[in-house]
Amino acid sequence: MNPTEHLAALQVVVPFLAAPLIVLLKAKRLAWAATTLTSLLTFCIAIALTMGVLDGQNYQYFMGSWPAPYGIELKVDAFSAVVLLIITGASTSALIAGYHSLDKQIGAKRQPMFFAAWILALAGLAGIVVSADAFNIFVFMEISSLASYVLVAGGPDRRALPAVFKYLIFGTIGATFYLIGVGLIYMMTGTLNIEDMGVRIADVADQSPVLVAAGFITVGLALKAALFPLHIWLPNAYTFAPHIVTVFLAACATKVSLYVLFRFDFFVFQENLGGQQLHFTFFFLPLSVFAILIASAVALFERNLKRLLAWSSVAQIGYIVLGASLVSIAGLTASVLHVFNHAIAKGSLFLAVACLACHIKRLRLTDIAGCAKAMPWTMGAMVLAGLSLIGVPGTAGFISKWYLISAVLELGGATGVFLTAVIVLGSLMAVIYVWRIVEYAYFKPQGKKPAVSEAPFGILAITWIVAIGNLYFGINPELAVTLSESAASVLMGHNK
Amino acid sequence: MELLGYYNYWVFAIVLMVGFYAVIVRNNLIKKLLGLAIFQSAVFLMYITMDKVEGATAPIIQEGVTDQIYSNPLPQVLILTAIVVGVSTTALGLAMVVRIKEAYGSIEEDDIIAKDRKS
Amino acid sequence: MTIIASLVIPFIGAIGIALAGRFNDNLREAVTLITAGLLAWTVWSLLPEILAGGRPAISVGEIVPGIEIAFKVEPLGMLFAALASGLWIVNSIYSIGYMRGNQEKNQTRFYTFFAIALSAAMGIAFSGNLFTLFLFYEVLTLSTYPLVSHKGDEKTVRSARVYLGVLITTSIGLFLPAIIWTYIAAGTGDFTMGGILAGKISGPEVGLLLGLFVFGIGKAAVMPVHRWLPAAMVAPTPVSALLHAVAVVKAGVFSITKIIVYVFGIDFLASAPSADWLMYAAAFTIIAASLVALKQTNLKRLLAYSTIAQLSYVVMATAILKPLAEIGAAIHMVAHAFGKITLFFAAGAIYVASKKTELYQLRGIGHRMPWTMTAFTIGALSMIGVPPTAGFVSKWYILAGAFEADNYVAIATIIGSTVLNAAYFLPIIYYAWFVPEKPGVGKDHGEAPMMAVLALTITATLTIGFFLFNATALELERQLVSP
Amino acid sequence: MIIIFAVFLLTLLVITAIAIVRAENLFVAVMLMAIFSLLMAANFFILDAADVALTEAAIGAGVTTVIFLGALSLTAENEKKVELSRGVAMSIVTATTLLLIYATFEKPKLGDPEAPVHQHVAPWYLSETPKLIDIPNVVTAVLGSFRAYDTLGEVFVVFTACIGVLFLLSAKNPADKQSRRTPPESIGLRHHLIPKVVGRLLFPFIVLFGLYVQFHGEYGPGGGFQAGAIIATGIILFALLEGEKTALAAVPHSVMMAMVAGGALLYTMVGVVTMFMGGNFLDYSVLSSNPVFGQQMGIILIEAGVGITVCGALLAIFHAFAARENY
Repeated sequence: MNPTEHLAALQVVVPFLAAPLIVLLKAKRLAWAATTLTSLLTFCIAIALTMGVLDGQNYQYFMGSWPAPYGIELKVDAFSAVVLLIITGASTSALIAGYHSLDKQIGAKRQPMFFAAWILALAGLAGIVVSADAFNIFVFMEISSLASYVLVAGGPDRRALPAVFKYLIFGTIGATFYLIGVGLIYMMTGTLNIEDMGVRIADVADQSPVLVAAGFITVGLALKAALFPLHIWLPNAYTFAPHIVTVFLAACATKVSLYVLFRFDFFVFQENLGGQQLHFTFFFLPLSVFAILIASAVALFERNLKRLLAWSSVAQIGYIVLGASLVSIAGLTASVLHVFNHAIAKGSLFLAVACLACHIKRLRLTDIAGCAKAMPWTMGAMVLAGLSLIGVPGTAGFISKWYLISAVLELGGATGVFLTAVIVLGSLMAVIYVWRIVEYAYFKPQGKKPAVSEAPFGILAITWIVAIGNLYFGINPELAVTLSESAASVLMGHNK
Repeated sequence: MELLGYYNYWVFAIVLMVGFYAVIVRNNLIKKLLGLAIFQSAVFLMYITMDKVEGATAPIIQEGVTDQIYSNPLPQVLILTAIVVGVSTTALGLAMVVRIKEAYGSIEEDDIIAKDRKS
Repeated sequence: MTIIASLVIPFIGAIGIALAGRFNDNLREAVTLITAGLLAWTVWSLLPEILAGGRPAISVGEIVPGIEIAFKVEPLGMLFAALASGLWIVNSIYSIGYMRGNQEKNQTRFYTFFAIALSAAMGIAFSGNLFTLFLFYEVLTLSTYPLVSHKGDEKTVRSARVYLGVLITTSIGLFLPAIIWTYIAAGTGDFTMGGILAGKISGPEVGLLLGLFVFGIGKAAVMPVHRWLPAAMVAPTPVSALLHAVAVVKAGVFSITKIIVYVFGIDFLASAPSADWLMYAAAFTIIAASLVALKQTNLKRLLAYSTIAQLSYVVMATAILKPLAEIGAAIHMVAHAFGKITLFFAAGAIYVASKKTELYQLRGIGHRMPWTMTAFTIGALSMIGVPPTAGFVSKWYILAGAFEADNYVAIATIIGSTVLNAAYFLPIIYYAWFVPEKPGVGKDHGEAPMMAVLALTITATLTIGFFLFNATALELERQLVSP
Repeated sequence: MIIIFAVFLLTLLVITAIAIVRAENLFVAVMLMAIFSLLMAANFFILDAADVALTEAAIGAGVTTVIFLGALSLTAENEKKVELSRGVAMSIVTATTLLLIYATFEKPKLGDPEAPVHQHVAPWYLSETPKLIDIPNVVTAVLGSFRAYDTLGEVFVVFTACIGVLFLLSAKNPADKQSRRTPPESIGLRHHLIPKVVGRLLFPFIVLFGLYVQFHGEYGPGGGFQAGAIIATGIILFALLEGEKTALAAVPHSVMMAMVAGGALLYTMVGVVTMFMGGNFLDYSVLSSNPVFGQQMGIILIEAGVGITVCGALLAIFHAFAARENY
């Protein structure tokens, strides 16, 4: 058993082995330690996979040694490597940073179950990214969704429950739409393997069931990815979830649905259905523009800090979809790059919020007034992450903005200029709402609030590591860029 | 016979939309979960309609019998999995409804929103 | 190698100052002065090599294929770097006197961010391509924000918000798209002699791209985007000196000149009809800013509007697109720096000594503060362009360039603005020296602190000195035009 | 004849669905839901899906109704009459229905052998199973071996749901302070003579039938999911009759958790063992020298894992709901 062969399978099997064991552990600290260890192990596997992908090795793994269309196949390419890195990285950093914050928010007796749900969410997300079988993706989507409902429902605030109920309803409808779409395609092509589907769909391409299937899959996955009109569940879910859960979910949960959407659209639909690019662009471009403008506008007037950042996540998803809807190599590179950079920026922002929450109970903007003097390190990390979100040069956000604007300008003509204006307007609004936070923290008087001291060292160290990650990937984004470029060529490669 | 060919799919479409309607319009959380369950069972019906082959029996191969044609086993496997997914989602949903009832004292969506807005 | 050194020295200095600040103030002051001296020495050591025509260049790292952080020293950059590093020493001396005199709080933060701003200025001066220029431009904006909002009270925060708002909006909103458009159109962003856009874009696009650049660089304060400069007057005087004379504004105008010379290319712009509007925009800014300066009562706001006018001198001179005018533009940067820094030091000294800021309070102040007011007079004369001062030299070259291009609009603007300058500076000098003080107006006060007066006299002598020994600067700028 | 019967069942299905949505009283709605599931099971049986019919009956009709009733007992009986904006919803729903019906015309007709579904992957399963795995029930073969990874995912869905319900319902009940309504030893049904006697008679046979379904999976319709559900419903019947305390004495909480975790672990370990013995994950042919025997052994093991987890999970969920009053 030489582990490097089984890497793709181990990525999912390791958390699956850990989950039942963690449930049986009684001591809460032991459960946390086991979860963090497993998460770290999956992070190492993800790194190994990325290294393999970087030097050209393509991972193909047949479950149960049954050949492709008959058994289930796992496939890891550049795009999946990027998303895997974010999922496992976000989970590991959130777990390491978050013991005290979680311990405060979740009762001791319930923690083993909470951490088991966490590991299952991680396994579900990794399972989706690794799998190349349409129905298998549905099953793992269900595992990750159910687990994230449990994580969000762990929130101490009573309002977490209606929020998570709405999240469940929307998530289940999204997953079932996806199931209907896969069923219709299976009905017309007879296979469930995505590669095989792409080949066999050519001769039934323009029949109505396939078009309806494309519609169902796109709407279902857009709903799970909280793309603009279908994002209603996201703000409340992220606001009332425990702080550390928001760090994990904000960094990667919605991006996995986008990953599946792009794989389906660019592998199965793009090349076969006549004019699918036009449908794809005409459907997603306006939605992403609305997402960027309206979500950022709402974020401007938001009073609660976490909901403000949740709305900014909806806007950033708009950027990712905007990049992809250009249906060009440059556009796709920009969108995959932004998937990576946004995960880092948003992850560090929510980590900084978790640091704030160690001492400040309610996270309204008025509550964090003047806290910069007492918590200089936390606010320093938040400013750094905020700059990366805006896209100030030297940070990771800038690189993806740079690629996005060049991709849009390459489009040329009136739409190019209009889209540049939209992107620029979006980042200007980002400047305003990040500066609102900074101004409240640095310049507003402390007032009669109780004295606040700096966050504990553990969570602070992790926040700073991720914040510096923002800088590192701003100055030397070579890893992220090569991965996204090969991902874009793979996605577009299928599309002549 | 020609009409029956599509009848299954029409029933699927109607039951799917009845479930969807219940989820959107109904105010009571348990009724929403019932709607969701109907919504999911409709999908099961669509998959299983696919596997029927004219004059075939269930895909269980007896030793002696050779000239028998069988229905398609694959959709049945998928639906076995999907049923359990449906049950799991419903169970989790109901647990949430119980907790909401204890926290808010009501399981009507408008009462919950009103209570939140007041606090 | 010295390029990297010139970038790193102020940065290490900043860290040194921050650490020294913990122990005691004198150590911190010493570290500041040493860093400033060291920086000036390294930058000036580059001068002979550049004069001999050398163009040392170094590429630090490739961010993304096609875009890298690269540095290249060319005459314009050399001049700006020398100016900035030289004036930093003088400014540090002055700040020590001012800060001590005014008992300002958290001075360590002030000096640290000051050093970081200087390292950003060096980065801009030596930048080899558009991307590096933009990178350090943003660092300069962010590092000067804490300086502008130094006091931290409500009024300062609001105007600091305007300062940052205008600068970040213009840089991300206009400057970044312009840079990316250039990268796409020309395939590269490196500054090369004769410009990289020749033949790549034509027709109205040239004017549009130029507009994006000029209004994108908010620091050059061309009329519509000038609002941040008066708003930044809430900062303490050494910061205003930094803003106006040493780094920030100079970086803006320097970037515009560099982009016009090295990205567009003088003859390409001359051949493009759609680029003429720049000359008229600059001319309008000069006249309008001078008129507004006329009716100002606060001394520092008056100096702010006069800076806006003087900056547009440089922009207009570059827009004349004649070799002599280019030299005039570069020289004017230096002349204005010396003149304006002297005026600011004087305004600061008056504030420290007597807390007077309004013009009508300055009646008869010449007799009480002779050193300060003589320096103020020299500075004012340099602004107007009277012969013994540096201002005359640069205006002479700009006028020569304008005549060579027989651009009557430019000539008329220069003459008109000289009259306006005289109109708002001479009354101050007259009141200061020749009108007796009204009894019992302010408490009687002597000269400003010794350190401040020392800095004043240095810059005043520099203003006159530049009039006499400007051969090296001229030689440097002649290379700018003829390769 | 079958066709008329099929059409009749399908129309009945539509009527029940509409009745559920319109029912005022939630108890009536849940009962109608049980009928809906049974009708669905009957339809599946007509469409030659024996396994799925059994699962739908056991899980759909049995367990879902029990959980719904458990939840109903903790929340409200009737639905508040409120008129929401029906116009918008109605239009969306009708539009989507028309879209779906439009899409049906190009679909292959019911039972059409040339449909693409029957051309590509299915014939391979039907022809290869006798050779490779040699068990009559092809569905269990596909479920257990060809797509075993799916079923592993499925086991973990049940596992997550069970943890989720326990996590949610283990939170302290805020309304707990005022009254402890039911007396400590809940005595199950009050007028209990006849159901108790009949129950005690029925209970052993239910469990026996469950075990039969568990191990008969390879030869006829059956398998882990159905068996787990049947045994769980048996024990739930016992709990309803004898009262929750005795049921917990019979199957204590720790045993339930051990069953849930143990089943999932068993399944994953089978896969990991195959990895160690040289095959890919979940490749049973390496389990023993004769690959066909290895496959059969593998399928039996994972079906046992599935059965244990599903039974443990459903029991844990039921007890979580049942225990909620006097928590």
